[in-house]
Amino acid sequence: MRSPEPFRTVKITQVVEENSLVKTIRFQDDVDVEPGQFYMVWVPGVDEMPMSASYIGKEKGITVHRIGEGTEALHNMKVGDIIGIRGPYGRPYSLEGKKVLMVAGGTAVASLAPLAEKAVDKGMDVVFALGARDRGKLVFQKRLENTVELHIATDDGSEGYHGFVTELSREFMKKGNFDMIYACGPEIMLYNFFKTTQEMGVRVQFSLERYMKCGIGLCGSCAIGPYLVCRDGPVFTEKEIEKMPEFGRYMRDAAGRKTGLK
Amino acid sequence: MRSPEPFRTVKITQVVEENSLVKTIRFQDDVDVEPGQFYMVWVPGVDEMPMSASYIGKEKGITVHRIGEGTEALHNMKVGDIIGIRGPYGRPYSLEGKKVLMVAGGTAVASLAPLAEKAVDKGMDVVFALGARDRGKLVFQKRLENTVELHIATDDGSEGYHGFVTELSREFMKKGNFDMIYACGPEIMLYNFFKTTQEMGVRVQFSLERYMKCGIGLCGSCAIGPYLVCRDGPVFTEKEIEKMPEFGRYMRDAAGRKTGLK
Amino acid sequence: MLDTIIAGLKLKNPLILASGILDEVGSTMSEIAVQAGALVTKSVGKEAREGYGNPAVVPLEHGILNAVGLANPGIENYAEEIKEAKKGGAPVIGSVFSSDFEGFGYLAGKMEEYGADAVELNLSCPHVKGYGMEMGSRPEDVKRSVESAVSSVKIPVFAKFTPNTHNISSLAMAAYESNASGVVAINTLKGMAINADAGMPVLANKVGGYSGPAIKPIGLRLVYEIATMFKIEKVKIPIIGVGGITTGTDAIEYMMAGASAVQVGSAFYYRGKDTMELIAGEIENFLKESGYSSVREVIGVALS
Amino acid sequence: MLDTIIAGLKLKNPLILASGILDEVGSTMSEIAVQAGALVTKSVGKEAREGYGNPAVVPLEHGILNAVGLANPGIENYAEEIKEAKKGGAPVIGSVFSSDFEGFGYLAGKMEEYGADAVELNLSCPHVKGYGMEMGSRPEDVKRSVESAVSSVKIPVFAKFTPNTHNISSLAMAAYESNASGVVAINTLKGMAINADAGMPVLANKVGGYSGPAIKPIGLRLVYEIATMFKIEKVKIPIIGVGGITTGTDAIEYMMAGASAVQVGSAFYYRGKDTMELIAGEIENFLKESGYSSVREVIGVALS
Ligand SMILES: Cc1cc2nc3c(=O)[nH]c(=O)nc-3n(C[C@H](O)[C@H](O)[C@H](O)COP(=O)(O)OP(=O)(O)OC[C@H]3O[C@@H](n4cnc5c(N)ncnc54)[C@H](O)[C@@H]3O)c2cc1C
Ligand SMILES: Cc1cc2nc3c(=O)[nH]c(=O)nc-3n(C[C@H](O)[C@H](O)[C@H](O)COP(=O)(O)OP(=O)(O)OC[C@H]3O[C@@H](n4cnc5c(N)ncnc54)[C@H](O)[C@@H]3O)c2cc1C
Ligand SMILES: Cc1cc2nc3c(=O)[nH]c(=O)nc-3n(C[C@H](O)[C@H](O)[C@H](O)COP(=O)(O)O)c2cc1C
Ligand SMILES: Cc1cc2nc3c(=O)[nH]c(=O)nc-3n(C[C@H](O)[C@H](O)[C@H](O)COP(=O)(O)O)c2cc1C
Ligand code: FES
Ligand code: FES
Repeated sequence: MRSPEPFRTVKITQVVEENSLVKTIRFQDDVDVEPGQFYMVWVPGVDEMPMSASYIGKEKGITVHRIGEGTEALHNMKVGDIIGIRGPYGRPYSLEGKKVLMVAGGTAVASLAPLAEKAVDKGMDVVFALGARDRGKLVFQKRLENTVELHIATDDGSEGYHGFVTELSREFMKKGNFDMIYACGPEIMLYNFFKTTQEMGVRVQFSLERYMKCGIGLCGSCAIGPYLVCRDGPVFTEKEIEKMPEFGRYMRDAAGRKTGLK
Repeated sequence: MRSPEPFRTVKITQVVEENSLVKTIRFQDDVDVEPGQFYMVWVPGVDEMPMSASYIGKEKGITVHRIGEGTEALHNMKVGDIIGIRGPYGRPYSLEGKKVLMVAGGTAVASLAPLAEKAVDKGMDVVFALGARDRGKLVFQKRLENTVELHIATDDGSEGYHGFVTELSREFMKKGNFDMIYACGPEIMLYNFFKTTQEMGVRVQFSLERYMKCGIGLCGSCAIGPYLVCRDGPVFTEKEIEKMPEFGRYMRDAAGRKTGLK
Repeated sequence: MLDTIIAGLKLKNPLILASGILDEVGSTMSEIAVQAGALVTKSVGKEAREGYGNPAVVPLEHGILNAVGLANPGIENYAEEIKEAKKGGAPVIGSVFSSDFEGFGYLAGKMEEYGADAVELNLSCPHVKGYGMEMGSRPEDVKRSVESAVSSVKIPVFAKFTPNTHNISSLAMAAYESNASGVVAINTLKGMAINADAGMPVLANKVGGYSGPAIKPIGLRLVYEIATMFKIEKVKIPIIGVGGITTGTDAIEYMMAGASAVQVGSAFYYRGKDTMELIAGEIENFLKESGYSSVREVIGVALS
Repeated sequence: MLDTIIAGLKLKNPLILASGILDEVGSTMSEIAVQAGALVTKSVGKEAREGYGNPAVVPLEHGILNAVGLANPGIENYAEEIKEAKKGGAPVIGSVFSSDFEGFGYLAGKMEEYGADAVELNLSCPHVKGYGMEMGSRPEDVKRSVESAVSSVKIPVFAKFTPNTHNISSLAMAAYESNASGVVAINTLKGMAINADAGMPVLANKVGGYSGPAIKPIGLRLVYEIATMFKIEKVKIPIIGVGGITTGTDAIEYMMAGASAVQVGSAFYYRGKDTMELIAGEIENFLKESGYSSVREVIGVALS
């Protein structure tokens, strides 16, 4: 039986501005977290949201893209402020093989950065493709530069490869053989990239997002195909993704109605 | 914080008839029990009663003197029948010194027999005075004979010393120096014996009984002086017994009214 | 050994998925249907509702607190989910809620039309003002709600009660007298969590419904109370027990208290994906070890 | 930092021993008085009652179940216990129960005569037929009980409510309108335990009252509901919170929900002899760490 993991509050120990839209918030939380797992993060009186762990040492971190009211409230928090957390929840990435490719679009690098560090610690060969709209939107560039073989792609060409990070990744895949492709980013990007990886017959682990209420496998709002993102994911393999008719097509809103992807 | 110790049921594995009034009931219960501790024992549909653990190995035991409806129901149980138990509860005897005297009147030997065995295991010198009304009422004579220096006393002289076990014990105490006196039996016996031990200035640990409802320090029905028998006892030292104005005088019934000793 | 029949519905085991649990989407439900005796859908109303904001579900030390707020896509959008849910092979019970009595008839009719095998009336959602609680706590209201549904459909109608009441027996009697095919007890208890560091309630809606292991003794008592009354009054409709059932033993206890089948909800948090299969296995083991030959034999054995 | 005043009673901390806990005997209570802000006696009635047989108290996984059945020595035999209890130095609140309204006046009078500093009316014992539940769940009955007591004594009168109700706010309002000096919430929830192996209820009385950690979210919600209503109606009498308080944080949560003081009962099982001292220490730590200078500052901060 799973032991209860009750709600707890933590004090913010550090706030790092990654760029104009993204901040990393650090706090002490004495539990084991694996790359790919997420917290449910409560901003008292405002909202509770799923957030991937972007740092998994003793001082944990989440890296927050400002998009609406909840993430805005997180951006307004200061060192010493209190947030509520529960988790970590979800099935993490599983490191397999010797040579792997990691593909991150935008702030989604949050969940892949600690994975890259773990892979290097294990002596694996990591090629990391980090993409963003423009150079100002790149997150964790410095953190990754010193750790892995880092390649940058920007939509406007302001840094690195000019184009989508998935196109750049395709080039690498043509050249080298990867034992596993790890990817995280907007679903449209993942959807298109999935076609590529399927054509090339490679194994993948993609981290997906769905609207979450409970985070603990009860409410069903994060359902995708026969799976729950909070319980069976957020990381899924190609075999699982094949069983998701809605992947790349639609999500559900808080009422459970189908809506477009963001 | 104390972890919850929920109610559980066990199957009776053995029933031993010690004499016409006393039976020992054995069952498997995989918890640690110290000599002097007790279980709350449920006979489904009949009653729940405190019973000292008379065997504390893997196969636990209680030794039951038939006195009323509840104990009668226990006597009627067969191997394979189910009883409910919770506990062990209470503060056990604490083994101190090198040479000790144990004094048991009647079925009260239940809690002292495992203590004697433990003391011998620890290499202590144990003198054991076992008393009963007549030879037919002696319990655990065989069990103790092979373990400790056993002396018998019967009120009618049908075996061993003719007289009270406390008188016999007084003789031993005059002769030898004991580091600790352990005693259990009817309260009148303990009350009189306590006068002796106090006069002689020896340290004691007596196991007492009071009416119990909860066994877990909530209801207050087992109060004696400033103590609760279920929580602070059932084993008490001379310093504690001195603070009990009702010791040897009265008990309380289920309504909390004062009543005589049994 | 585990199969049973409730109001004509054939269940392969007495375990029914509780309303509001993993039933946002038909595909999730059909996965569970493979292991369960039957499924209840989330409570659906006339219009779509977003429900309350997050936090909407919070695990506490001894149970789960939720204020999902009857979030649902609206009955008009629900046909497909029923169809999908039925693919699992188990009977599907459509749960409905309404703020007026006639609504129950309308919604029940829709559920029947979509292919639901029975309807469950949620007379008890504690955290939506004007709905639930107020509606389901008076016998007259239970009567009118059940009558509305029963007169609109041919499939069995179950009435599900709130535990936030002092008169569950009268509610159950009212349901029986209005020709309900069975009663369901219990829904969540009204509860709340306050975070001391933040100095405020945790749920966005402040107050919510409390479920999970902590509430088992309360649900057991209410089922036992209804069953005792039904026995005395010679009422023969089944009771479906729900509240904190997490293990096979829990399920057996509810059945001994008088339930003919049970629903399982919060347990999915504690035991995961295969909750139903795990509980079913435990029930089977218990029956074998205790010498019962069918789960139906344990129904009501703890009643005096 | 921890001292407070409730209806004129000076408490050195906001922790009050709950009724029915370790209060069989005055000497046990005076031990606890050294650590507590005040003490409530067990509920005493006109005549002695043996209560129900054993099992009368059973620890469950998430709380405690009891059916002590209002066992008490009768008011005539209680003078000495009050005297003894008062030796500890803390105010002593005499709890009374009665099956008729006038009884509350008579019993309250006796308690005052014995030296009790206040009276608590147990309007809510769920497991004695004809008493408690039925008596305390209608506002009219609360009114008549409180009026009877208030008109008989000069000391403060507190009304303690059942949680087995859907209208706690009306009960609290009725108590206020009858000049109660404060309200107390909650008593135990009706519950039961069934043992599957034996196939029968565990408590001798079958049904009992459920207390301890499991019920905290329910008690918190009821206190919050009363406090919200009192705030709107500008009612100024204190609320005393009780139900599952085991740690300092629990106590703070109740006070943030609107309680001016709290009672502690089942916690003595989990934390032993020094429960009050441990909880008081935790409250003090919390206050210091969070920058409060008095425990009175946290009262009601979670109310909107
Ligand atoms: C497993 C997982 C991991 C995530 N990790 C991160 C991360 O590391 N960094 C990051 O910035 N974002 C992450 N997100 C997305 C993040 O949860 C949403 O951006 C955030 O909830 C938006 O809240 P808001 O109030 O600011 O925006 P809103 O204005 O409320 O919503 C904007 C959009 O955000 C999404 N969203 C809102 N609420 C939720 C919710 N409860 N669950 C899922 N999606 C929601 C919806 O698509 C919505 O349309 C993750 C999401 C999931 C499911
Ligand atoms: C810590 C402790 C350990 C005990 N160990 C043993 C033991 O090892 N062997 C043994 O035979 N007996 C033991 N007893 C005594 C035993 O609990 C009672 O003899 C038994 O409860 C009698 O129940 P009855 O229904 O047969 O008798 P009843 O007719 O109900 O009562 C007879 C007398 O037994 C006592 N008694 C009854 N119920 C209780 C109760 N709930 N708690 C305490 N006393 C009660 C009262 O003095 C009563 O007058 C112990 C008692 C205590 C407090
Ligand atoms: C997240 C959640 C949502 C729920 N939604 C509904 C609902 O829509 N309709 C309903 O009748 N009950 C609903 N319930 C109550 C459950 O069906 C069930 O009665 C209750 O949770 C007690 O069972 P459990 O302890 O097994 O969870 C919900 C419960 C939870 C935890
Ligand atoms: C063994 C026991 C006996 C109780 N007896 C009484 C009583 O006589 N009168 C009363 O008003 N409440 C009684 N209660 C209820 C408590 O006072 C309290 O309201 C309830 O237990 C909830 O608090 P807790 O969770 O801290 O125990 C009793 C509770 C227990 C556990
Ligand atoms: S978020 Fe509720 S099931 Fe996944
Ligand atoms: S038996 Fe209840 S306090 Fe000891």
